[in-house]
Amino acid sequence: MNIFLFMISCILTNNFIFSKFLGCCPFLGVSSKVSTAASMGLAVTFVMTIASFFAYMVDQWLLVPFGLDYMRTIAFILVIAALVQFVEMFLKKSSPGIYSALGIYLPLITTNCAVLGVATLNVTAEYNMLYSVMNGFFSALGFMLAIVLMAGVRERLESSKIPQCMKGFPISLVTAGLMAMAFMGFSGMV
Amino acid sequence: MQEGNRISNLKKVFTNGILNENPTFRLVLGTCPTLAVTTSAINGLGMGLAATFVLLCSNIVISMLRKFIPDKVRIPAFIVIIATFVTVVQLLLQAYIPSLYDSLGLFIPLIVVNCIILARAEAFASKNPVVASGVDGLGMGLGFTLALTLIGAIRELIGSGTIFNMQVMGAGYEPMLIIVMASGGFLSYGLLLGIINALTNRKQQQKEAE
Amino acid sequence: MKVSFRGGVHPAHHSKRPTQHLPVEAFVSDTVRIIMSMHIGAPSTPCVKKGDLVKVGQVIGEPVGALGIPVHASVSGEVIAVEKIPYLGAQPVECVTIRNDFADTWVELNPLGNVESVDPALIVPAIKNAGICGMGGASFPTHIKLSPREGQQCETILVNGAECETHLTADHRLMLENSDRIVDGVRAAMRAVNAKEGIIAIEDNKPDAIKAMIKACHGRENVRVQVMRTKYPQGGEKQLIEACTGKQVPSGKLPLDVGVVVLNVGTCAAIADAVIDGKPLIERITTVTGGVRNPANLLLRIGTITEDVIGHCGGFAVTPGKVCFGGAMTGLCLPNISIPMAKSTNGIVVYSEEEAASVEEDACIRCGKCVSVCPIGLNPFEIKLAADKDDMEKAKSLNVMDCVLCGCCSFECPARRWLTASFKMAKQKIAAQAKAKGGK
Amino acid sequence: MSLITSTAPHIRSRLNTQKIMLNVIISLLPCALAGIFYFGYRAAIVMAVAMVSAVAAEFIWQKLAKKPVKVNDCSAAVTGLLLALCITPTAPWWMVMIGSVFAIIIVKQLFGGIGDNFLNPALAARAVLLASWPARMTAHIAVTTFPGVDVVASATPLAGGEASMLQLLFGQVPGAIGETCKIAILIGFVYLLITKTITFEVPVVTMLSAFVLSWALGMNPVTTVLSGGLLFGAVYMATDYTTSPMNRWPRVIYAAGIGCMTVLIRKFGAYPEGVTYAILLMNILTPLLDRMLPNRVYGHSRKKEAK
Repeated sequence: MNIFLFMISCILTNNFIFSKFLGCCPFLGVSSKVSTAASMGLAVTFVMTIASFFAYMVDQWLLVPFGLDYMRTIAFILVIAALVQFVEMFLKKSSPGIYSALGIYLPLITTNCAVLGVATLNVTAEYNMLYSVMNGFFSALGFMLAIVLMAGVRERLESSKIPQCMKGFPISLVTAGLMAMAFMGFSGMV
Repeated sequence: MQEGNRISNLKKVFTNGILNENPTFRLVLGTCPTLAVTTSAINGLGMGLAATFVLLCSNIVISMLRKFIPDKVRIPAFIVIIATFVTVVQLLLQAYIPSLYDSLGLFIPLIVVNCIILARAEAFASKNPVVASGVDGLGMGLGFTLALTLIGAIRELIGSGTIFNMQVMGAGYEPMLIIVMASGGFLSYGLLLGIINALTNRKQQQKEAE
Repeated sequence: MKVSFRGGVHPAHHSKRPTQHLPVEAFVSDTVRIIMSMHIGAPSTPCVKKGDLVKVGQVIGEPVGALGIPVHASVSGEVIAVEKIPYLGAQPVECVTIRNDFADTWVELNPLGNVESVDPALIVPAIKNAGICGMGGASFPTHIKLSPREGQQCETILVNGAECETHLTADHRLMLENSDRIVDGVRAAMRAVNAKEGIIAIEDNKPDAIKAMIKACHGRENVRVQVMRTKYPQGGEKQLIEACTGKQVPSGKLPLDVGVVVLNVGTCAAIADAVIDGKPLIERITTVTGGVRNPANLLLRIGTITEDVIGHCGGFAVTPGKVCFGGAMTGLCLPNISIPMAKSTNGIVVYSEEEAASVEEDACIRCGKCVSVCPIGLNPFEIKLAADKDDMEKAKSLNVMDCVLCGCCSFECPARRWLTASFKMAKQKIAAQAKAKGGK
Repeated sequence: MSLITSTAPHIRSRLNTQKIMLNVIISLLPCALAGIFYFGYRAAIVMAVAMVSAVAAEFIWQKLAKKPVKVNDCSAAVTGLLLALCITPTAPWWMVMIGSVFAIIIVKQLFGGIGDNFLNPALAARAVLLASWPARMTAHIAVTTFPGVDVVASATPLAGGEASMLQLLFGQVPGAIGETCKIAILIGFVYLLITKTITFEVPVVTMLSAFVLSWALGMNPVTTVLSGGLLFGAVYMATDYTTSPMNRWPRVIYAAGIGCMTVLIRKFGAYPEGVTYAILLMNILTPLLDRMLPNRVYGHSRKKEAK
């Protein structure tokens, strides 16, 4: 598949949030402000790209050769947890600037299903190393796009006269639903 | 007397998960599977039961091991325990209900990162005895299952005209397809949440009025 | 070429001016109440007492503080009261009431002579002694405007003849009837600060005034007329500078920081009177219009009571709902008609009860009209949301302090929201907070 | 004598919310009449059902939510009419009704009512109908000047049907009720401009960008701008106050985005008609655009603004 089309597919057409429901918890939880949403998006992009790479390596060089495919879920979640820890420590030492911006989001990412999701998807789709990493990166960009757009809309909703029973999660979900509907416009593009 | 107290306490723990702290409608946890698999009642039920199984087992095991797990590595340890049971569920479903396994797809391994399970491990099982933890897991799991089945049934009814694959709407019914699409998942979950909030708010107001 | 600024509104259906063609007539009432705080800055101290006989032009209030200017008796006669009276603000103000003896005896005046030959150093003190403050509405002491601080150099004297407000024709009539005096005043101001040019800016809906002023400028050094498009608030200080010079006054700075001093045409005429004849500011032209029987442009002695003015104009033609000093966009509402007019009162406008009926605020429809008309480039709807929530930090970060309270957003808002009113409140609140902080 | 005191200004412009909405309805009359002329009584029924159910939904919601009932601001009627005009004349009554109710309740009132919705209600409703009943929504009828013609599935020019330039201009092509007759839309546009209800930027930039991009992509630019709902969307949907940016540059970007996205969706996407989604997507982007490119404030330097 053409790389450009692959990118469009990951970011827009098969957006992680709007068509695959991966990463909905942070999408709903960390999207009340554009700035924090963007930081979260960056942190996720960072981890998802690296996780795709390591998960691929673990799968190809460890699980498959030893016939441990059924251990995939356990192996991947461990890889991700270790990775997040490592990234956190690494950032703390090497670039405190980035760490202070992204630090608080990193622990949340371990349980972000988008990361485990993309690692598992890469295996099921039988992507090679390049496509695995690209899938991780572009899908994360799609996640970031979604969460930043959502934050933009939610900042605006702050001053709206939303009925009491819809405040919080309900209206966020309806907003996401309407956004997903608009994203249907991209269907068939790839 | 004490025995009775214990049982009523357990009852409270059990119903707590189904009603007051329903993970889907009250705590809004585990949104990803909720949105993704509720395109039909049967999928919702299957997902809910799978999660219940994992929740029950992991709660029991974590509660048993709670004195032995060092505090520093407790989260990774919890995750490994959960992931083990998820793998068990995965293999069981693959072997015995392949159709459900296919339709739930990616979201079975993702039970690992379902916030409900980790949240219960951290908030309840790691602090309570085995029986209570088991009951809590069962209650939470059933609450999750009920919610998923309910959403699934509603979406299936509107979006396909059926419930549990049985034709409910008349033959002339033209299903509203968007409800079983991605966007419809968000919309129906959001609207249901809103309706439930409105109902509980009203109940509370009535209580306060009394 | 006609110049303009961005944003602004055309209150066209309200700007019919019935007094446009009426020549100025003088009206002197039998009592005047002269308040001591007609200018921005500390109120002057009354230096006469009850029973004193005063002449026209006699100082009755001594200046206080750096921004202080003296106040003069506008009629001759007996002082019948020196007291505090309620005025437009929250605090009562000191007021000297004089019963007119209609003898019009003047104090001895100190003319400096021709504006082109007078010693420039004498001009600013003469302006101060004449008690001149901005006559367009803001009432900032003029001698301060014409005293550049260290590092400031006034390049341009910009004369505001825009008269963009609704209803008012006082400046228009002044430009027609006293054009030479205005130019004299401009020259005096230019010489006082060594400015290179004088620009008299007039909106293009007053072609006769433009013609008269061009004629008056003929043969005068470096003074020209600049025609501007008719649009409100063309006469706002910041907008006028932007339109005529292309410069913007930086936020929180004064026009002098970009080398400009803006003077109203009325102020210029007063400067000319002060320099040429040595006459203090004791009278001004005021447009009386709206719901009165005979609208007019009146030459009024400072301190004339509103009730007398309205009586002179034939009384109310409608059941009065509001009586305001100034035009419809920025005018101040009078609590009652016993309030006397001041140096900056350019108009007295009467609104009927129907016109004054308060409008109900609707939900904002985010039409963006407030944004597109705001001459400052603010987002009024957003500031309003912040102000309604009493979030002053947010309002401040949205630059509410740059708001000039021109009223364009409120005028244009289809949901009839009270935008300007809430900005005024917000500005006062923030200023008070800053003051409280500074005081600690 | 007691006088009223209030803060200036003491006068207000004549245009209020209700008048603006009425202006929009008046400007839609040529389109509506053209629709009835070409598609017969069905078009009139669709419009009536849409407007009545939209107003009723708003009324009932405001009653139930114990809010002041403000249906007389006509905004619900506008939404209903816009929805009717952008769907096919063969739409069954229940579908039109669901669309109107969705637009008013879910897209508008749940977010707080007039001024608080972030998506264009009529377009969102159209997208819902299109996703739910795609066959119904694309069942177009051949144009007729006689009322009461049978339903004939017929391709719109975008879906491969043939049409001459004049037919496109006058709307003698199958399509949505109000979208086909470009002349009628232009008349409405001029009316909206004269009454200062909208400004010209958004429609003009939208059409221009669509023209340029389709040309660059080797499509027929004239057909592109004249076919489908692009013109209708650019004039009536993209200019919706609430869901379009307020600041000058964001408006231009927003409009250009709509034009380009429409062409891209038409060329590469699954839908023959991309305007609906293009506008909805740009609606979503609107808050961010306004936030990222604020107007320059008088007396503030550009540098500070960038902060």
